[in-house]
Amino acid sequence: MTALTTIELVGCWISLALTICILSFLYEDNPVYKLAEHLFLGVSIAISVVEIYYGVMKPNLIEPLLGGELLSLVPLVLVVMLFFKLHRKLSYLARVPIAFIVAAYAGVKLTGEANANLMTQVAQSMPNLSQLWADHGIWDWSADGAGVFSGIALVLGLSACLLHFYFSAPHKKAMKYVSRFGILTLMLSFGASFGYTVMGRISLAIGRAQEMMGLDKAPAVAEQVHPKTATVLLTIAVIGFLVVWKKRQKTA
Amino acid sequence: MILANLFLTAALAAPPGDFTVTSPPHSDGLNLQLSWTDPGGTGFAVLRKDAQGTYQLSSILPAGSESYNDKVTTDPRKDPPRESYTYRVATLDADSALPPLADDDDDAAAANQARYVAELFDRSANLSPEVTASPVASWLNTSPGHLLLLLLIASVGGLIYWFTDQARKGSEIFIRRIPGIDAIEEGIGRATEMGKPVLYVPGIDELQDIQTIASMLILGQVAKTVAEYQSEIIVSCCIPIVREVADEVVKAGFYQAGHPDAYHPGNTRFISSEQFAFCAGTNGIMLREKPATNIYLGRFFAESLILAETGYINRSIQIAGTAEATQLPFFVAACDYTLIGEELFAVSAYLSRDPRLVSSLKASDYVKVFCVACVLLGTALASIGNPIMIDLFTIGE
Amino acid sequence: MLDLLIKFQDMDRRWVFLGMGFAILLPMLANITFGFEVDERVQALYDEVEALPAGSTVLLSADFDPASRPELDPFFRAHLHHLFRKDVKVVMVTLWEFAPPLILPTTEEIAGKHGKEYGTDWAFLGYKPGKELAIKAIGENIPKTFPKDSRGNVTTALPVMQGMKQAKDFAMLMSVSAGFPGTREYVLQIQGQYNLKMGSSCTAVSAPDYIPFYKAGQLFGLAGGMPGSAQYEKLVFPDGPPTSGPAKGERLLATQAINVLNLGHLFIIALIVLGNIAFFITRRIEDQG
Amino acid sequence: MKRTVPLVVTFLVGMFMIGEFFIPHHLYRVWTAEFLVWGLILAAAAFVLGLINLIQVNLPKVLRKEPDWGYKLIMLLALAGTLVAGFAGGQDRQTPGTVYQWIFDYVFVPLNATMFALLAFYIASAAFRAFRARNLDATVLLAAAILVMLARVPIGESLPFIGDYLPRLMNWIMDVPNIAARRAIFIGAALGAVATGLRVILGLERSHLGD
Repeated sequence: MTALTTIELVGCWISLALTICILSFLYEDNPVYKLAEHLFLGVSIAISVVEIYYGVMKPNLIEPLLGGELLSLVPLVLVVMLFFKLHRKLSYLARVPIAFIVAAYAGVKLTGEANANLMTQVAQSMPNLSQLWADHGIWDWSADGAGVFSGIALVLGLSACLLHFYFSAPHKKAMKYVSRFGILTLMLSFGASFGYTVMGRISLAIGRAQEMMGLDKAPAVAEQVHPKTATVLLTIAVIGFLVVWKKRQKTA
Repeated sequence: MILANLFLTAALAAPPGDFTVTSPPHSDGLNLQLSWTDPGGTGFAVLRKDAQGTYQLSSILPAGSESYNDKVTTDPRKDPPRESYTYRVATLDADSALPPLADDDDDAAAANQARYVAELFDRSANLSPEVTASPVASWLNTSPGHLLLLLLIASVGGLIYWFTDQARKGSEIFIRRIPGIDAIEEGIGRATEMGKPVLYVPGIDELQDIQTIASMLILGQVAKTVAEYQSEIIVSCCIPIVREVADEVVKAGFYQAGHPDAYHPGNTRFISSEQFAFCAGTNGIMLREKPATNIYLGRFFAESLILAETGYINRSIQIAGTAEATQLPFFVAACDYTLIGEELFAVSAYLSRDPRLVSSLKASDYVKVFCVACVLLGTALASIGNPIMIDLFTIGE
Repeated sequence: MLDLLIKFQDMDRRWVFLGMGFAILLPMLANITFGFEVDERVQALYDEVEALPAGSTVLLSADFDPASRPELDPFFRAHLHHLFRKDVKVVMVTLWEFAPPLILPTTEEIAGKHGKEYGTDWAFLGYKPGKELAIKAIGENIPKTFPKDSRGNVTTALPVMQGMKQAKDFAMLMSVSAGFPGTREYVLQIQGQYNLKMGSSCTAVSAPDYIPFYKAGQLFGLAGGMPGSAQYEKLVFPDGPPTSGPAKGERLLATQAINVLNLGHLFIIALIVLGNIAFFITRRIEDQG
Repeated sequence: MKRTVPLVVTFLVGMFMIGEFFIPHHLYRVWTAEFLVWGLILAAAAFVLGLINLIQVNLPKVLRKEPDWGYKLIMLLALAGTLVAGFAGGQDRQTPGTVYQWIFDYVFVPLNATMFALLAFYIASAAFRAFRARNLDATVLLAAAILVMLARVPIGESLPFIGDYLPRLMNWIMDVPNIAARRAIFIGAALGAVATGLRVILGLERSHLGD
């Protein structure tokens, strides 16, 4: 097993310290959290700028321009116009690139959304009930409740939810009941997805806890880092700091 | 020599049968459709050449394949499609050469490929005959699904004009109350009374997303109202281009309300384009500048709950709206009002009360009823074994 | 009483956080265990490995990265213990670029504990780019695909590779898979073609996609996500964390994580239920008063 | 001019992009693809404006030593330092051992992961507060949540009588009512997207054009 360099060792400890700083936010907003937050902001912005430069600007604008591709002058002009936003008098020039980008995406997404989320979803929502009857009957426990009942429930639930979004009529009479049924279907769905997500969220915390205890590293590496000691010491340091800070706040 | 003998004894060479190449319907002119019958190989290698060139490996397919859609060029601007292409398909079996592995070095990869093609030609008994075909490009996709979608979009557009015209002639368009949207104005009023700012978060997605565009349009109305109340608005943006658009929108809102001087560009902020860094920074705004009302409209992901829970500690009024189904449960649980899916897209029209915009709500209502009718009819037809409606709504490539 | 109930309903959320923190930490620090049952798919997987005769050789494709490590590493460890305990030889490959630094130290450690020699009892042939093409090549000719192993030895010269030319020469193929390329590609590219005996451990996200392969008999067993790994740990170490023998010190992280998940879920459910009881009682008292 | 040009650009570009879906010809799609790349370039160039905005907001606070100025300074220093490390590293910035990669591994990754992990705590507090059976809607919401939570963990399956049925019931809820609601949200949102897109392209909505 190769030994860790000092830099890597320091990195492991810093990483633990930052983890604890962020967790201290659960208590309340405090100086150590603020420190971690601002560090996070600075680093993350810089990383996106660097990656955007190498991922988009360089291959799509700078290299074609240097390669003498004349077509790339058009986006260059658009970019320059956008930068006129900073000019007090000529800032209206920036409206052209903004109009361009909004219209381009609105146009392409209009058909994209209509295809993926309207046509496809409608096409998938027409179950063959006689087939369901032949395969599963009314309700089949062994196939998670598949059957005619579920087929009808899907179609009616979908229709009711959709009609709940009907804006240009008051929800009265029959509409009232349809809309109620739609809302209940929505609530059932929201409750279920909430419950379904809990496991994933707790797993995230397990991952952090494992790092703090060094369980994520090979034992040979963990021995060099002493993660448990580090975690305990750093936690004590943060809590100690918070106590002092609270006291000072009270006296101030 | 021994190897060659092995080949002769073990290989049961059989070329793919009935090999055809055609230009697919509604094509962009860059694809050709290959089909053949499987003689029982362990896989297939597709070889292509143009009129001048030599055979190149196009793809290796798993056992059982009987068709393949071949893209003849990936960059039609620099490498335009040729008039015609010639294909052969080789049946692979236990004795075929190993597929060429990728290599970081382009020349080495090309050499690997060339060697592989040569090895395939060494065993010509496995090769299909040559077939030549020309890709044909189409100027309009006339498949039923595409035409239906075109019709739907055109009818939304047409209905908008029709209802607008009706409204001009004096017939009023009824729109039911949407409490979540009414709450936006109340929230702004509350912020004004308390002398605290309104926080507006337009989601974390790029401007590419139509929810972000919708959010920008709503921001225009919200900024105008804020300016009329002579209150303050902070916009917290995750994407720089969204900030630039938001800046333009808020400025216009203040201008329209007659208070252009009250606009502070420093209040429309770029926080960070990294999801959770943005979330940390926006939390910071909530805790330190204490907005009285938080409005989250746009596309949100996992940060939705962190934002909404932080806003809750602050006792801010929180109004959220998104069409991102996975995040709606968290907004419903943690916010005072939640706009679900389509309601998000209705906000700007609802707030503006401009008949031209409001008529678009009525137009999409009509299409909605049409969709429900199609689902019900389609289910009935599918149940008696007629999938015509399913086919109509299925859009192939 | 009423005051207390109202206070409970509006309690500072930091108490909730503290409770959640305990629910996460407690099973990791103390020995809190909930029983859980073993799924038929994991049992089948275990039985098949258990039935391997000593001296046979398996091909293990470990295709995961740091992000999927919490879910799959516990299975990987338990599986290695299981194989080495039965004196089965292991030939390991990976199709994931970032896998070698995760899997190699683990395998060296566990093989060392069982006194297994590199080259005769196990070998790691390394990372191969090429995705499906690499899988196809593994199916056809392994020495040609991996001319040298990860230590630079000629593959055909390794004792463990004697008689092992193609994937079908191995007693079984185990795919520890976090996504693409992984179990699905192995099944589609070479499992059917050579009728390989193949098992899989996968993430919770991809488990529903692979269950049809199990039902169709293409996979003899499947361990999905954290629960799958925990169940396999339970089968390999039925008495809990081993305190003696070569596996001494094994922490059974998936079992631990399952306890965290159980306790975390129970904690949230208990909060909701208690909150509602308090809510109903206060409402009734208020209605009466 | 100031008003008309952006409106004309909007209409022409928008209509052209709608055509992308219906006109498969590669001579047409070459241009729609090109337009989208220009959009990407614009979005990328806006990062420069974003940086300027960031400095405009924060630098004066540091110079005037307003509250929290120290943190803002740390942010600006972290920003500058990482930028230098990234651009100095160039194309090889992501190889192990570089400063940029060190910052990524030991600063960015733990901060990001921990911020994400806060959700484990927030999901508990949100559930506790929001899931009260105040009315029928809220009761359905909380019943579905509890049922699915129980069914997701092994302990639910080992419950007497209902244990066998819990996972199946969960799958049914996820596959039937959940899918019905989601599809309705998708379809409704798609309709909203069509209406919104048309309003923008037809120039009915123009608040983003400073109008």
